[in-house]
Amino acid sequence: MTLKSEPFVVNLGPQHPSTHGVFRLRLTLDGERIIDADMVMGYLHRSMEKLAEERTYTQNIPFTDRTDYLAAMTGNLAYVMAVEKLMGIEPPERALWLRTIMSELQRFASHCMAIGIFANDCGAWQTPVMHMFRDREKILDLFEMACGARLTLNYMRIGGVSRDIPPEFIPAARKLMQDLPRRLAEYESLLLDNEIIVARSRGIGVLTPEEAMAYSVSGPLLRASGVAWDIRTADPYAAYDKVDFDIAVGTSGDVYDRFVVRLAEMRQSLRILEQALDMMPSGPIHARLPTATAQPGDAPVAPLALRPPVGEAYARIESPRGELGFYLVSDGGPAPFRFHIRSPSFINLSALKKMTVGVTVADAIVILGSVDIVVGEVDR
Amino acid sequence: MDDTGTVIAFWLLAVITVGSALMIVAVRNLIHAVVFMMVSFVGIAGLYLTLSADFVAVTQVLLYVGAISVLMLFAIVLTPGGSRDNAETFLRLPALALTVLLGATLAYVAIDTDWSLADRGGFTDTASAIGDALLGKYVLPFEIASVLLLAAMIGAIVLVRPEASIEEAEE
Amino acid sequence: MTAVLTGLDIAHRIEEQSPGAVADAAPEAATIVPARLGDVCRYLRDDPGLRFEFLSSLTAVDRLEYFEVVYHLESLRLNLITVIKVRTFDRDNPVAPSVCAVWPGANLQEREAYDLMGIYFEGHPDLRRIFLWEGFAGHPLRKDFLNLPGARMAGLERFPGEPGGPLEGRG
Amino acid sequence: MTFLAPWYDLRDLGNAVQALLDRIRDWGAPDWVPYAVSSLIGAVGILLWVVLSVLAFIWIERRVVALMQNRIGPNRVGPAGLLQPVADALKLLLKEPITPRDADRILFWMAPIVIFIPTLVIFAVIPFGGRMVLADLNVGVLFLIAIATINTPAVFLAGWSSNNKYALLGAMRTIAMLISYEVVQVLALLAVVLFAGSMRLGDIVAWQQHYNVWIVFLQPLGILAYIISGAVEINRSPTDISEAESEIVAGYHTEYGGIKFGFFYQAEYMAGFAIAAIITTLYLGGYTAWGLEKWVPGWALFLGKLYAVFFIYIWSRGTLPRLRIDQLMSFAWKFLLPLSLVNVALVGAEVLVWDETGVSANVALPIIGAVNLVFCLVAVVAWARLLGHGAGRQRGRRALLTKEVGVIHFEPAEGASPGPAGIPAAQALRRRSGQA
Repeated sequence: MTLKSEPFVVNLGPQHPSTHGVFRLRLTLDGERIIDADMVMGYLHRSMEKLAEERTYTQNIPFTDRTDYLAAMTGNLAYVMAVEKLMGIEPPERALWLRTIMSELQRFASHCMAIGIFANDCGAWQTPVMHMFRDREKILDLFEMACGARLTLNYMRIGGVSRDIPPEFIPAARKLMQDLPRRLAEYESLLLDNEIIVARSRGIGVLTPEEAMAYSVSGPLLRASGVAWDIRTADPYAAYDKVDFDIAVGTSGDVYDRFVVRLAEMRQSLRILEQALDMMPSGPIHARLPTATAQPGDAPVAPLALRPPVGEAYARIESPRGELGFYLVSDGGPAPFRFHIRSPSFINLSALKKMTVGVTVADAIVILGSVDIVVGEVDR
Repeated sequence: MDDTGTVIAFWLLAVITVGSALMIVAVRNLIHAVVFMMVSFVGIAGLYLTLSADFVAVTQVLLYVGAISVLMLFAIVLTPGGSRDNAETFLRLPALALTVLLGATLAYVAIDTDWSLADRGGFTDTASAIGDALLGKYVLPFEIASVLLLAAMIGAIVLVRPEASIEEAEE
Repeated sequence: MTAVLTGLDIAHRIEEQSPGAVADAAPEAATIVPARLGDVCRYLRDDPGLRFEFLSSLTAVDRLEYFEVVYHLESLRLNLITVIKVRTFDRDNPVAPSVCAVWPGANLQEREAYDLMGIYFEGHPDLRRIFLWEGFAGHPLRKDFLNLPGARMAGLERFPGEPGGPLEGRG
Repeated sequence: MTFLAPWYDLRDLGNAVQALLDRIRDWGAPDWVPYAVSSLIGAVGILLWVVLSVLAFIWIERRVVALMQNRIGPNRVGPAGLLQPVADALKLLLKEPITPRDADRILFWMAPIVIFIPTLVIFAVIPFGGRMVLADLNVGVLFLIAIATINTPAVFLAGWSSNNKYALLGAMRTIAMLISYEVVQVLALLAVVLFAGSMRLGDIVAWQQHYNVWIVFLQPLGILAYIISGAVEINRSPTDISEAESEIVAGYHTEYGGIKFGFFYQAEYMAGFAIAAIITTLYLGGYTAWGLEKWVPGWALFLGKLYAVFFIYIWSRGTLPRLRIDQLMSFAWKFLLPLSLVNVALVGAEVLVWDETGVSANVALPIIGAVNLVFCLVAVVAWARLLGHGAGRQRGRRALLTKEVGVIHFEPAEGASPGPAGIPAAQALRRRSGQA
């Protein structure tokens, strides 16, 4: 004789404290144990891919801020790289370095959020989040200095960046580089060695490397499963081939390792930033773009817009959440014929069901926190 | 029943206890029935207090309100399938007969007994007296009861263990 | 540095392994015959010289005359990247084979393509709409979704939920 | 007993009340009048104190936690935000009382009250000062436990009557937890009762005063167990799983708003004060402090200790993450319960030996204290090791750093088991459902 209780469906979300936005997880529970998990999304679907088909290539850059709004820089970067690939534009050296610096600052800021919110999901009542916000805030200050915005940055441009950094940027960044390693050490000792966090996250949501690859999981999740894969090293873009850094890899593929990998990546980001601040050359920040001319018979949309040649391009970068790719198809017109975002948040969720079935509700929340989704990017 | 306060308290508690006991069988919702049962238990605890049995009263609240009714709530919520109602049953008539019989017996006993009042004395500390009695004079029944409860507990655990782990244990 | 296997390279390899599987080869991608997609994908995944275990991106493109499903494959172990495509010409009822059995990560992406582009993936375990609700009229990423100024094809007259549109009042 | 202290001797507010009662008696009022008046004064006094303390501590907690979190905390309403709790209370009072359509209306309304009353009643037996106790029952300790158990069905009623799944989950969690930790609580208190030889709280404080020792020094394990189970009872992190915000929104009071929520909120703080008051009385010498009570009002000492104990809970809330329910349950049943049982047996033996040999307290108590301290340390460490929580094993890992792309470094963590860890039945269940 076994005790069997009635299955019990619980909706986590769309309005729920820890679904990181308007994501909904429909769990079928047997007691506290999850026997089925179904993801319901689309609450933040803005049909960006359709909208982008009606706008010029340059007008589409702000959309990429609003997918992963916690890492707008990397969103911008992946998109402009795709357009550059389509058109064969080489940005100047200084622009590449600026892109590297901004991407790494963004990665640090985004991981701050990821780790803080993850600790919150573990039940730490706001304290880690507030501490992480302190550092993120400093980085946002740097962004504000560079481009005037803090969240939706719209900084990258096709062929370069929108503007050069002001002279006070480098000293401010250097000062921050001096503070952050100490903070990181503090976070590592407070969070990674925390008995309760270890108990809550170790051995939970394990993905083997084979599973991780099969489920197309990327970014810190893939690396936590032990696959040393980082597009910055594997397929260097911007100025990553000129800096020295390591890929942080976990060994057991559990929630705890994802957390460990993110913290280690923050250290590597600091390493890259220090080198980049030293090595940044002077020079132009924007490549000359081919002059566009209006074609007779076109719709009256931005006559001087860029018109990439017919073709298609896929550019991918390592965003804080994983492989962020833009697939653009051009028919030679001023707007993309097809604009597809390979968003890591969305695709990382593929493995969520695999990870959550069989664990308890509390674990599911922690696992969802470790995937680190941004609903703007999931739903696009 | 010497002073008016106690008399008032007695009647109040008696009404509460008996009234909620009636409601237990009257209400349709099982959870409500358990709630009334808790009220009834608290009433009984109050009755004990009027009898200067403070230890028993507190234990009544602790065990019956805090533990047994919670157990019943648990059982009701965890039982799948079965309707949660205090439904009608075909045993109504036999139950009625049995109740009448029981009531008659109790009434007979109550009327027949020679209720001589014992000398009440002052309000004494009953806890230590009960403790002495349980671990002194009545230690054997006390221990037998503990063994019985232990056996019941182990039996319950064995019953709800999934078969797989029993098979493993046997292997 | 990632080695890019162009469509011609990969078409050559596939043709060696399973002749007749490649419908068309262009520098950017090799187009596979839909019926052979499962075999080809399994070969690409399992071949020790390719090991495309990672389906980076799956999406669909409305090329006006036909629909194209685009698969970006990565080999993490060997650091390779390639693109294959499948075409389907039926505008009313486009069907493509599902690759969920080969790469479980295709599950959500195929649902997305089904939702927004209306391509039915045969063999998908759970093909439902993902971002839009069940019952939404049309598939918005198709070029004929709405008759907008400058649109490339004739489509719906109004938005699905608008007065006069399909699904009036349900949007 | 003779009460020679004048009414203005504020070291014990009981003096003033006594003077008033004497005056009433002198006027020739019947016996029940002073009785009723003293009860009224006590009840109103306790209620006032509790409400004011809760209001104050809402502000203190928010400011303290804000300090821990690099924030300022409430600072807009009134000087330094002091009136924030008042504003919040007013807001709760003025909000529309919403009852969910499918809720069980009567129970839904009853639950906040049923939760509120027992927590308030607990203060009746707490001695705030030598004669500042509303009802010094001779089964005081048992009364505390009995009243605290009423919480359990009340929480269940709140969760069940809301007809909300989060609420029901929260209620089930609460019950499972409260039942488990009540056992630990009882055992911890039992050890104290064994020392003092009485269940009357006044006697226990008097015992500590007489021997000039706080029971905390004799019972380090007891206070540890009690503080932890107290945290469970009042839903403070790391044991706040019954209203785990990130999991089940607000647990059993998810559906409550307005003043009904206010009742829960207030009751939660009051329960916190009650736990702190019990710890203060039983372990920290209550209103005494090694003779200091002659100079400082006893009730001030008591409140000072109470607030200090309550601060521990504020502190833990600001710093600790939450445990999972099965971890908490196994902590209660596998860790605290065996240790508490052994602890009770040890204390029993000590008291018996002390009684039999008749050694003077000056010799016996230091020995007992030392033995129990050593036992506490050894038992906690050894038992934790035995259960597999060694010092080295739980140390955090660090990431591996590499430059080679595409290489796989994977070694599953030892003892990795998703889900309810270490419960064989649960593992077997998982295996079975995996086969099915």
